[in-house]
Amino acid sequence: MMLIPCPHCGPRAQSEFIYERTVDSVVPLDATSQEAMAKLFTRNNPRGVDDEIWRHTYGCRAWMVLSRHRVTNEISECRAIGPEALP
Amino acid sequence: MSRYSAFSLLRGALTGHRHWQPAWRDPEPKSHYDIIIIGGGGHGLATAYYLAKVHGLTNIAVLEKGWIGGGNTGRNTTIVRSNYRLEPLHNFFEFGLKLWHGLSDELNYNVMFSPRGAMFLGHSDADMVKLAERGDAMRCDGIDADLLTRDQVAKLEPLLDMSRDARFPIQGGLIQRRGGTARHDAVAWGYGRGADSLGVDIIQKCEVTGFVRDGGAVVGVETTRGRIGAGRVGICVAGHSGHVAGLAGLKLPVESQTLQAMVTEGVKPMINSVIMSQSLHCYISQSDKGGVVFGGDPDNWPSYAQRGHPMVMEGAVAQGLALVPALSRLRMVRTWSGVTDMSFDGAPIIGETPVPNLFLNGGWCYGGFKATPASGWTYAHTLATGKPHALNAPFSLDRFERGATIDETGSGPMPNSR
Amino acid sequence: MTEVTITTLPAAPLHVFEIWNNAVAVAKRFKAAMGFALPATGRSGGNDALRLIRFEPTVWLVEGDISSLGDVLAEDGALTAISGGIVRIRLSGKGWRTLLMEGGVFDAESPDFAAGCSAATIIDHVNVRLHVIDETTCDAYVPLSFSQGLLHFWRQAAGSLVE
Amino acid sequence: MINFSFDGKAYTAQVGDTLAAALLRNGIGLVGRSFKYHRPRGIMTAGVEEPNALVTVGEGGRAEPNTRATDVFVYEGLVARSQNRWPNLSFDIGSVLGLAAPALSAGFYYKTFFGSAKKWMFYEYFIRKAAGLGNAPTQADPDRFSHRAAFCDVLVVGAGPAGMQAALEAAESGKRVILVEQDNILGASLIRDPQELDAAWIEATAARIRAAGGRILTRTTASGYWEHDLVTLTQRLSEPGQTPDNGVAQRLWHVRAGQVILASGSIERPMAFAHNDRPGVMLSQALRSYVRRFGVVPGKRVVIATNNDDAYKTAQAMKDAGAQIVAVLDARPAPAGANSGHRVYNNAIPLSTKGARHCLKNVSASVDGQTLEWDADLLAVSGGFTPVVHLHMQAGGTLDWNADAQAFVPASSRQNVTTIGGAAEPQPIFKMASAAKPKKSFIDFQNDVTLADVDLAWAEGYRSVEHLKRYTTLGMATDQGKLSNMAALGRLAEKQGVAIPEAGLTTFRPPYTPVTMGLLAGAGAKDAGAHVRRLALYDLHAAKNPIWQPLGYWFRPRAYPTGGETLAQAALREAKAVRNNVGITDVSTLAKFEVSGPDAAAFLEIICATTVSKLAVGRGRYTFMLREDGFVFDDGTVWRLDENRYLLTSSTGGADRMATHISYVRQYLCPHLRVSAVNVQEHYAGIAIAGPTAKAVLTTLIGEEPPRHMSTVPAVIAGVPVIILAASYSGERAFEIYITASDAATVWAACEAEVMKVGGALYGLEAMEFLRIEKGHLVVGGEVDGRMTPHDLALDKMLNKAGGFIGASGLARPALAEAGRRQLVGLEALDGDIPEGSMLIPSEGASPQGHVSAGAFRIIEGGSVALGQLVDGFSRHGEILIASSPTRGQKARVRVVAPHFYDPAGERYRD
Repeated sequence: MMLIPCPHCGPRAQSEFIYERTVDSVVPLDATSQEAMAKLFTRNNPRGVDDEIWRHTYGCRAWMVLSRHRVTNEISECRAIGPEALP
Repeated sequence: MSRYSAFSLLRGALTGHRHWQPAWRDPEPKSHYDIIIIGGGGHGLATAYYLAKVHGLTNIAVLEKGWIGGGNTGRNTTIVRSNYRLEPLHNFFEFGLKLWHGLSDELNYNVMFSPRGAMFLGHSDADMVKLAERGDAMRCDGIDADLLTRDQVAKLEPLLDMSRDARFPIQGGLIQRRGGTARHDAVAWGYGRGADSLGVDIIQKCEVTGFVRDGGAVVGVETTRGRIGAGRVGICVAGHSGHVAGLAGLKLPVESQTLQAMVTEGVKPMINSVIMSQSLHCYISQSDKGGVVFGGDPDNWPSYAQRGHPMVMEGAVAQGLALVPALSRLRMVRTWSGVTDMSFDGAPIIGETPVPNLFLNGGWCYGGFKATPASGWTYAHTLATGKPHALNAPFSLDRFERGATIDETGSGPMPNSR
Repeated sequence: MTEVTITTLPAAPLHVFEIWNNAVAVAKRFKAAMGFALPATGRSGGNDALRLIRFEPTVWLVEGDISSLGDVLAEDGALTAISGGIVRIRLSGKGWRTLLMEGGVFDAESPDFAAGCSAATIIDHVNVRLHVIDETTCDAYVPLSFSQGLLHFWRQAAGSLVE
Repeated sequence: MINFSFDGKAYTAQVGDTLAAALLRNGIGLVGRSFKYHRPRGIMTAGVEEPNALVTVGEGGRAEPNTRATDVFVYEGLVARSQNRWPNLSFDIGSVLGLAAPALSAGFYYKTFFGSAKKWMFYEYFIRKAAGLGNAPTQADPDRFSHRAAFCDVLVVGAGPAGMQAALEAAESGKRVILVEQDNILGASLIRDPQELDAAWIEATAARIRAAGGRILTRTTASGYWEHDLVTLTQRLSEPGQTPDNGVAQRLWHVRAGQVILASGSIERPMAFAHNDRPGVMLSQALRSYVRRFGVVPGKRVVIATNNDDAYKTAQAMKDAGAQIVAVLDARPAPAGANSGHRVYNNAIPLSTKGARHCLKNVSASVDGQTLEWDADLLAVSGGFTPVVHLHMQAGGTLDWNADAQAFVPASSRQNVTTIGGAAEPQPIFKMASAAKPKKSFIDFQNDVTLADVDLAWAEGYRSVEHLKRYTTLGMATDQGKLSNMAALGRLAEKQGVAIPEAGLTTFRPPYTPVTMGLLAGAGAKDAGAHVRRLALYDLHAAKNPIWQPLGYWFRPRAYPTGGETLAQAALREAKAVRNNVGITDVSTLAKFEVSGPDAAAFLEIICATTVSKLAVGRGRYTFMLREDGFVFDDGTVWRLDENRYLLTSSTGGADRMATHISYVRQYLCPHLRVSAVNVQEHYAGIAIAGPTAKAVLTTLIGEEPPRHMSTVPAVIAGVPVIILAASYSGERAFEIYITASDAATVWAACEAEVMKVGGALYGLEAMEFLRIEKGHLVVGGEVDGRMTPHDLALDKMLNKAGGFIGASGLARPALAEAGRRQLVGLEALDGDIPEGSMLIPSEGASPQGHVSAGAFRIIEGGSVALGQLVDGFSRHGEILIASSPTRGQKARVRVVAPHFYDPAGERYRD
């Protein structure tokens, strides 16, 4: 169980979070069918660092992007996503 | 190859077991093979075996980066069944199940396939309709499936909690009596020994580090033991498909996730069949050594760590204990995790890739073990002929972009997708 | 250190106060109108008549009279009633911190989690929002449908907190 | 004095005894039988690594099989039984397997028992019976298990001198400290060797740690080291089989530590020689523990075999206790042991033992190449020390080879963990020559794996350490290889002709010691970790004693039978009430989202595949949502409550998924939109009133004309403000009333009274199914199964022509437009009832072309109808098929028709 550095709540247990998908698999609203399917159905799936979208579902409910190493689970960065929030 | 039999064992007993030969050779790689299979798991070894046995091709190498059977072949819950709802899936797995039934004799290696029955429990009328639907789909295609009443379930598994006020009360089940379990390591070893005896080179500690290309086509592989030429190359490394395909510049519809499983200390027989559930996500069986083998859902995020989230396992155990309360005082003695290729419709991928001469077998999600014979058979056909076998034709790599996904659970591109 | 009493508080108005735009301007208007600042994430602010607890980056849980908040938000956010879906459970006694560690993953024993702090977490599979009143009182906001299950869990756990 | 029993015989123990100590105290040397050959076994260790002395402790649902006698403290009334023997421990029929041992070599089962799978199952039946150890309980566990989280700056594992000192320093420097010890007292090696630091130091140090705010947990084992310095601890609050004080038998701690200090010591190694498994052969440090800690001297004439200095402490302890030290066999050359005062033989390697009646009688050894023998009743061995590196390795660490100690020691780690004490610096030993007789030289005692088995595996090509382990079952017993792994590695390295570190290493995985399944499950064992979700109106329904139906975690009334009605009778009566008069039902569980803001409509047109922005204030419409791959994944209604405020409803089963979807689109894809989308599923309870007289009933309730079909108004019922949506799932004129859940009971009571006044009825989910199937309305999880496109469901005409919604691009994939897709159809029975879930086949024996997704009775006219999916179904109306359910022995002939059996023009819900 990882410790995820939520940009809003600080480090929290992974059990409070849900993985959504990788950043490169986000389908933009204006993508063509081919682009969209390439996004949706292929992955880099590296044995290394990837940018992943997680949600602090059972905490502050915010979305964030984690740069995480898929073998060591080292989280090198966690950025906030979403509408601008008051500090 | 010395044949195994009760007689040969007796001979061993009298002579101090000095006559046994290695189950497979330890050859140096040749400079060129007709077909190279990357990955010495059950699937890769079975593919090599059938290439030699069925297609008469023997200039074949299986390249394994570690030791054979050391990946997901040796990290699963050994369940064998073909009880899928969708036709392409149940037809494929049923073909495999038929092979399982003769496998020990075929290989002269006891893989301990034990058709003790694979049972899904239903916990509501809605569950029972879903189970009947699955069973009906199977039966109409000639595959065995029987609905069990509550009493029949209780008789088969006396330790199930049959109380009406259980959180997930048991209303009945769907059993595939020809399903069961097998000894996972033996499957890799048996196929390995069989393939070796037919002339296949099994090369362990040989990691593929790149592909040799001529124009676009693959004509060989770079390995930690040098360059090896090949007519065709078949990737067969589920869990790491993305990585190996990436060496050829391919991006796959696959995300690697961790699947955990565990076993308890051995006890005298208490679980007779393979217990699964329509509403809960755990599966329970008991090994011949007496350990109760336990599995659940994969950890639902990408990982190559081969280590899971303890609470995922705790959740699976909670579900199992809700079904079989008598497991409470047993002790978990060992856990393991595999890295699984989670494909984006839950079904495997076997077939050509956009790269000439390069073929792919992967995307097994958490159901690859039971597929071993069928996977090997159809992949061998594909590699030998360059064309898919009728049974693996639906499992092509391009089905995702075409929209021809085979989505057993109807859950879409990812387990949590919307 | 392990005594805790668990009581369900009566239903009261609860609203979601969400800002989608111009957060700084809204915060300024809020301070001017209410006399206290919009609390930061993980904190509460206000008084017995009106309390805002921030659990999310752009969302505050409002307890009390919202009549003047519409003007504060203007076109920059919205208020939505949610009281029906939430049960307020009060944990009293020195043992509330220990109780919250049962089936939990959040550090409720941290001395930093003190009066005026808030946190959302998961306890025994239920999403729970916590607000510390004082050293002997913590309020939990629990989804209505799960509240009976969680109450049962807490009452059972409260009887065996000793280490 | 404490009373306990073993195999039905009463004994007494001293306070503080482990069961092993108590058994030895009572002169019991034979405690168990091995797994494979049923060889007689005694007590070999004094700790968790015990491979032999396994017993079942406790009774009924509390019985714990395979409990190490060395890891249970005797309590009053403890009941222990030996295992894996029949008819009894000293005369075990199973031990004849030992005679067959030559044939039962490593992996023998892979080479025989051929024939059909059924034939294997015949053999397997006997193998399974012979295998296993203890018996599992057959009753439910009466006790509870707790899970608890903890956070600390420093977690110290092991309360020996090093661990206690580390914990003390951390605690007194102001850190949050947790110190755990698997024993029930602190001190670890200090208990065995008290001269080094005394009991007073242990007590004083513990007091200082506690005074500085540190937490000390005894009987607690750090069993798993996970990501980011999360360590799981298993704490015994009661002993195996013991009734716990406050209902909780064990506690599982999830500890997140800033730093972890491992002071977990080392485990002594046995030696490999023939018949090294005989009762009476014991590890040297274990023997010292029994003598020093428990005051038990389990032999009078002891031989000690060692390759290190530590065993001399045991010799001294035995001598102090009055036993005779027959010989110290020291593998090292002279002058090792020269000044010990004992009879020391240098260059001495044990060869074999002899015994009688399960007791040790004689020890032989090779001394300078000559075989010598001694009569002895106890043999203490010390083959060196294996540092406990399990947690370090679970944390992702690496190991160094310490050649002096012939042991792996912790090196680097990617987590914040350090190892101190004996686990980091094991005592030096002398590398011994290999055993002369591999056949009976056991290395995995419980699984009966000998050096000869390792040799055989090697000869047969099972040469990686993992192959070896799996082929021989070495290290797979309940001691998890704690005693055997190093011996096997040594043998393997010898075969390979390499040093041990080059021979490879198996992976260390949790748990360090086996963990009780009930403990892993925690409170979840009772409810599978799934709390029931209770309706706001639960009490009102429960009072009517309905049949409940699970739906996800919810339970909803399925029907309200009266006067002995069956489910089907009740549902038909309820459905008839709706068709002929009026019915009332609880629809609270539907997903609901309140969407506000200037961009609300634009936002909804991304989520929904239909238009939304064209709705006038006060109007609503049917809508559906697509996954990104273009398949329909949910449906519902959307209502414009106000200029900038909408209410979106969707299915109960998809509620959580939809909530995440809406949040993702809002926060990730559209952060710029001025919109607030709030999940109000539980805020609003929902009541539906449906039927030809529903409008009249509602008029009475709200005192004004109710809204027309697909319109909404705010209103007041029984003094409570409500929202009324005129929507129909049943096909009749119908209204959904949404109320703040805390006020729902008042409104329900008023509505129910009014419905009853006109002769209406409550209806449940079963009647709702009848009504919606007859009407041809879809259900998510039924017709909408995640594999159907809008076209397949005949919804394509409603798609937003402007596009821009999620799923539009997925829909454009070529295979989704090809012939041969399954399409929604209606089915009318020509004979019998249509089984739900049955397959649609053109003729007997044909492969299915579709299936029945939902079946029902025609409510007024009678007869069976259904909805289904059929290959190219739109163009096959009029065809006759068979709906076949072989698993239930049911079938019906059906005609393919349009999926609208009732009021296809939709006249009944218009005024």
